[in-house]
Amino acid sequence: ADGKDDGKMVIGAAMPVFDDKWLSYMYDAMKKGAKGQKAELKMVDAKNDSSKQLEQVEKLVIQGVDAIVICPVDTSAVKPMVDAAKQADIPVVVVNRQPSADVLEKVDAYVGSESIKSGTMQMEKVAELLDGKGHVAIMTGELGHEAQVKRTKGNKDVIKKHPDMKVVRQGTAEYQRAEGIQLMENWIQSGDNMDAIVANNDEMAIGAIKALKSAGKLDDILVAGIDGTPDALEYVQSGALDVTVFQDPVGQGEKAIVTAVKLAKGEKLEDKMVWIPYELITKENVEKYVERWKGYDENKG
Amino acid sequence: MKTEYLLEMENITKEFSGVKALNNVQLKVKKGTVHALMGENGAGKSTLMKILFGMYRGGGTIRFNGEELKRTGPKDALKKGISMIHQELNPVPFMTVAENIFLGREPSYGKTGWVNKKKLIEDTQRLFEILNIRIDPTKKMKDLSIANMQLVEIATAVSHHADLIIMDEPTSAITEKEVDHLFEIIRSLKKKGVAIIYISHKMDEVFEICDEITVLRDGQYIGTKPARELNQDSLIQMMVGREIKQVFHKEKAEIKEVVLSVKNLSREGKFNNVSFEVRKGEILGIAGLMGSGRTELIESIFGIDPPTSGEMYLHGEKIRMKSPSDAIRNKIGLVTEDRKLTGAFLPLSVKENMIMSGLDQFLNFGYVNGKTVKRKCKEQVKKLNIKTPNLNQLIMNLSGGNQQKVLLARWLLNDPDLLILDEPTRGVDVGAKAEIHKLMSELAQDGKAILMVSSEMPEILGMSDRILVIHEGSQKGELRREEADQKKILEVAYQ
Amino acid sequence: MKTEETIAKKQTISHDRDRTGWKEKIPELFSRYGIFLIFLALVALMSVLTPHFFNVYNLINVVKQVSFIGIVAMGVTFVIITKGIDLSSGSLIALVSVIAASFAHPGDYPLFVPLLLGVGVGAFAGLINGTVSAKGMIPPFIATLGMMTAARGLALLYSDGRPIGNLSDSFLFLGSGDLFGIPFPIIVFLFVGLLMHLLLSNTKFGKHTYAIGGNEQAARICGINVDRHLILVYTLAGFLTGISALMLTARISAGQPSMGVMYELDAIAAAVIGGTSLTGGIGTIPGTMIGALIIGVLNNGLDLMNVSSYWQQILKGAIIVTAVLIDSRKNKKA
Amino acid sequence: MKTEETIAKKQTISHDRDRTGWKEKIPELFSRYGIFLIFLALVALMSVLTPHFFNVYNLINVVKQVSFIGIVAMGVTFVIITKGIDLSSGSLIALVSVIAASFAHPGDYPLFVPLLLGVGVGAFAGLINGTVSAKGMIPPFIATLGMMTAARGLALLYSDGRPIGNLSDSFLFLGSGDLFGIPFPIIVFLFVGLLMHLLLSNTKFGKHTYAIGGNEQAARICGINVDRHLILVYTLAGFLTGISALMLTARISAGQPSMGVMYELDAIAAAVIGGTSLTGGIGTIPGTMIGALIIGVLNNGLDLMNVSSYWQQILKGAIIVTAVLIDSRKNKKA
Ligand SMILES: Nc1ncnc2c1ncn2[C@@H]1O[C@H](COP(=O)(O)OP(=O)(O)OP(=O)(O)O)[C@@H](O)[C@H]1O
Ligand SMILES: Nc1ncnc2c1ncn2[C@@H]1O[C@H](COP(=O)(O)OP(=O)(O)OP(=O)(O)O)[C@@H](O)[C@H]1O
Ligand SMILES: [Mg+2]
Ligand SMILES: [Mg+2]
Repeated sequence: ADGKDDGKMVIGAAMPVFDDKWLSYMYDAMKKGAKGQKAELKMVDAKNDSSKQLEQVEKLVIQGVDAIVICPVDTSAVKPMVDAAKQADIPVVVVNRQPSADVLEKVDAYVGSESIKSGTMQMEKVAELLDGKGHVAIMTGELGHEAQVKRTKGNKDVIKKHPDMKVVRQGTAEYQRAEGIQLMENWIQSGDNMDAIVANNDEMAIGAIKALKSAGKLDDILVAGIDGTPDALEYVQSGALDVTVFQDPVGQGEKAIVTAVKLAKGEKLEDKMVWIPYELITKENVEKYVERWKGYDENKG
Repeated sequence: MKTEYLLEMENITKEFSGVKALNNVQLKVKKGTVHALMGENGAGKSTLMKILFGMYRGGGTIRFNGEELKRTGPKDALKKGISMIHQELNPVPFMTVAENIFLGREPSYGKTGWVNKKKLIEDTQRLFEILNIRIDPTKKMKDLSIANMQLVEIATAVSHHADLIIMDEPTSAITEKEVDHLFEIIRSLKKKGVAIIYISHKMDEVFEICDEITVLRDGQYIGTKPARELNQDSLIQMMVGREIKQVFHKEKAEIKEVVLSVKNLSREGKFNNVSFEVRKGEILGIAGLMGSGRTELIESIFGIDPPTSGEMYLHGEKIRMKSPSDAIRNKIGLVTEDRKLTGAFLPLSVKENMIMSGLDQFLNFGYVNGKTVKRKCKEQVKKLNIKTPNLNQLIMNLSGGNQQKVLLARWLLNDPDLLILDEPTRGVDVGAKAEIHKLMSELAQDGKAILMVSSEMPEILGMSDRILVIHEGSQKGELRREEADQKKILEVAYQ
Repeated sequence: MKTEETIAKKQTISHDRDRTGWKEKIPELFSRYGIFLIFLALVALMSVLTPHFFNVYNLINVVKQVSFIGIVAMGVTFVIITKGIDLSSGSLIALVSVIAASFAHPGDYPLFVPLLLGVGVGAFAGLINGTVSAKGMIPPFIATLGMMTAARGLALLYSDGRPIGNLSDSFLFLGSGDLFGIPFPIIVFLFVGLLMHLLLSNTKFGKHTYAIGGNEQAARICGINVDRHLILVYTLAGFLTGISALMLTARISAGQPSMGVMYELDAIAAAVIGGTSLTGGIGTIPGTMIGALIIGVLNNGLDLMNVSSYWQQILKGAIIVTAVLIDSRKNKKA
Repeated sequence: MKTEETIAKKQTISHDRDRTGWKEKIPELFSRYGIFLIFLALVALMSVLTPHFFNVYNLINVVKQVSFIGIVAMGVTFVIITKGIDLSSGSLIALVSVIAASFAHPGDYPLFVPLLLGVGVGAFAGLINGTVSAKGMIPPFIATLGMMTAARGLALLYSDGRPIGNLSDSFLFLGSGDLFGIPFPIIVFLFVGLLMHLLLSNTKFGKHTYAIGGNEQAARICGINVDRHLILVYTLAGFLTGISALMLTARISAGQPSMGVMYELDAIAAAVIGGTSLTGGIGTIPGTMIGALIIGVLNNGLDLMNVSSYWQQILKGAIIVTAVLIDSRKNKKA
């Protein structure tokens, strides 16, 4: 690779989609991390398409990068990517979304947490707030996408443990705020009794909040999201959003790069699994996260 | 059951959503004869033929070659030995001539579906040889002139080796020379025992080639007679149910100052050095064979495709037409030769078709004033005797002649000083034709200048005050009304 | 491909309005207002199937939800009548959204700045669509497909992929305010609908739009400046998309580069369901509004009935096809 | 919209081909192979701009990546030549993918079961597309839009929204195996391309496809069973989409209900860039293959140059429009 000529490491980063606020912080952290490590970063956008991501990994392999960081569009499709890299003896770091055990065996490191945990943490907190009983409506992301599947499953796993809780409604708002508003409006019209809206991400949760607010029902209904985006934190502060789950994009991004550079240099890792756990955000601890984002944003500048 | 008739259609009925297009019509055609089917625009001729060819369903019985025709579609008709030249040209533009001719029955290697391209071309060449047609079979259909497209359609119909060939206005787009050629083909087919149903609005053709004539009027069967028992006047009488003169004789109009004068107008490869002038009250006819560049010439005058050199003067002032809107602003109107391609807005109503080139006169604070539109359009409908149930009728529902009148009305609404008419009566029936001619004459009397391109000799001779003869893009000469006849025009063209 | 036939079939209907009796008028009525009747049938069906559907709040709700796509679909109707297509609406919404939002922070600029910028950006993108397809002689499908890709990219670039929040209250009013209890988007929807209906059916501009779709060559000969008109039509479509984008941005109170994905298809579907013909020359604004409402009623009704998301998609696909099918069948018979 | 004019212009030009000399033949050559030349120019440009582009591994890589969309685009080419459109390809890929994957677990069924099921489901969906648009007289845009929505819903329903992994090695070979060092998808791409080219240009089926798109009425008059032919064409498109879906599933080693989003637009773009006209009657398979390659080279080159994703979209949109623009300009002049 041309990176080698000037002694610079080249790290390839195959990212699922650029158009996502949370991920964009992770990307920034990766970029910053790469600068700090004096490595060149080649970051590509798969636009949420597994096969496109595979193409891109193949391209990175052809370019002879020194290590590849993959944030999979879908973990079910990560195996051929890992195979492609391994054939060329390029170390692979998977970040953010945890692949299955057989693939984990082959990768050099995983940085992140267990996807399903965000769903369980979110729902456990909601269950706690509802005293273990009530009607839950789940607003899911774009159907068939990794996070949608895992988070929803996490939610349902928890609900199953509470005999007095049940899912009364489930519908997709495609991760979008506008669709979240629309879906919530329709749900409100249905007159169903709902105690909590549990959304696969914060954007939809904010959409639900907006619809609930205009219907004057916000006070009676719990709303939960995932991601802990700065926008969402404002809603937590104001008490509109009751629960969200924070996943540290900067931590994951930095760690991913550090790990990748280490591997590229041929160094040994202490532990293959680099855990960056989810953190629960409620009104009580929200300020801490607001500060954290502030820090991230300043770093970015 | 033996019968002297090859084809017997009886009690044929067809309704288009409540409107009877055909009512108990009959048609009987003998083997080896040419049978004319006559009637005004909208009489139901094409509809009757489309039923025979399986394109429409309709009530009644059809016996062909003594057996009842099942009428499942064109494929069946072709198989039974009926082929058809359609009134509308039906080219597949991006395919070759040969492919067009053998469409649906391409020679192939056995049942593989693999087209034998060599044989395809050879078969076409052989067909063209027999019919004495000179067109390159490998040319794309779109590159052919309209006349040649028509010839290809004729060849296609003949190539089916059918017992009965329907020819629905086969000569509307070709000149005398090609008509003669077609008649030769028809005569030799006749000798082989092939029967032909011939539809045309040109009387002389009908009397020249046909043995028997069946007349329809407003979807009704009027009668069938041997051609020799009829003459033009009696035939027209049958067709329209009243007496009209077939040829309208132009009234004299006062010819005044020059409206348009054209000097050395040229467009590369199309026409060169054309000079003429038209005056108020005058009808200037432009004669020439198909493809002589007449349409291109008037398109240049109208600003559709500006000339490469030469000058134009309108009322003595030099002008340049960069687009049709320039022409319209200068009070010029153009009725194009191809109604379907460049004239009518098929999905729109009669009213909308009429007002489209002169919308400004109907505007009222930017709004189209419905009342004015209605009033002025009604006037035109009355004046031109347009047969339409109402102004909201879609133009595609009208018969050809009436469509043509609507397009004429479109330009008359603009009250132009100069009206350019390209083949003004193509495909128009006798009655309507006479009406259009009368109208032209009246317009001239009103002081309009008229520039008329026509490939019909009688029309040129009957309507023009002066005749400009153009051949292969060059101006060959000019004849006064008095000195002109058919022979003279051809002489001038070929000199 | 089908049009001539379809037209031929439609034509025979509106025919002889004067002399037809009552018996003939019923199919005619059905044919003229077919899609409206289908819409009513759908409303009736939903009302029966779910008790929550037919009440004034929910109906207002449906109309509000439809407003956004409905306004876009009106512009698309003009475009389709000229025989064109516009695939860029969805991405354009995103682009307008982020640009307008970035100028709509409280206290930054007066309200008219983001508003003008929003519709301006929409109109400008439409202008490019129109120019490329009219002057460039490339099919509008490709021209607007290019815009679809490029505008999304620009939206992402401009916003760095992040939503732009913190919008002023006056701006937010566009999406969530109401006048006399009627949500503002509905008012805009109806107002723009009326305006566009008048424009399309009663002005020179509208007539020329039909003319170009009906027969472009004939339109040229009638002195219509076809290229310029097409450019204007696409610009209008962009402008209306801009309006819709502004209201959507206000509704979600953020400019988002990920907004509007696939909206173009919904807008086109609304127009076509409403009777606009993809082969040009045919279509009306009220038809399109009904088309949008049909989609809205479907979404709403299926949500109310708690149909699973998977089944919603399957049913939505099937019902839209069926509606258009019934509409065209009925024309065939009548 | 432009065609008639273009035809009118072309006719007066190519007219007297007989008497044209060599000088006139050069633009004609350019006009016939225009898009191929544009493709070569793009390859040259990329080779200059990035050193990683022009080497055998990367080129093989590009072709492999293009194979999937390329095969879909071939079916779409047939459809567009008949004046139709197919918006369902992307969703159909997802549907075939999950169904085939669920029968491709190791040791479950012999390999031919998922394969046959895959192409079968594709073909069947195509059959429905064709039947609805041919017999139902509704525009293919709407028929296939309905299928697009419905097939995605079915894919989600079938898989319960989850990816289906754990596929047998023999199945995986389809996507990642190679023969003599050439990746299997490339072989299928070239083979299917050859087959489809022969079918389109040399058989009755192909001729009738052109005829229907060029003049449906003429085709009917000539006794061609237009409805049946259209149904077959859409079925073929579905079948090819099925093949592509199988290979894609194997390539990413999972059946995914979220697969193939927007692929339909890429496939249509490939066909149109390659010279297929949306107004019917014109198009070739080699052209479409080049069109697909152009898109592939663009994606690959921009990635290699490390152009930011946002800029990639903007550039991609602009370049596609430009390519078609140059291609049509040149036709105009030639
Ligand atoms: N598809 C159709 N739908 C409705 N009405 C039709 C249709 N085709 C024909 N008609 C009507 O049926 C009548 C007969 O038309 P037809 O085309 O058979 O007349 P024609 O005798 O061939 O006239 P022309 O000499 O102008 O060709 C006309 O009134 C026409 O308007
Ligand atoms: N619509 C058309 N389709 C095909 N070829 C055309 C068309 N219009 C003109 N041409 C071609 O252009 C050439 C010049 O035709 P033009 O129409 O100017 O001649 P014309 O003397 O008006 O003959 P016509 O009586 O056929 O209109 C002809 O050779 C013809 O082949
Ligand atoms: Mg007729
Ligand atoms: Mg002419």
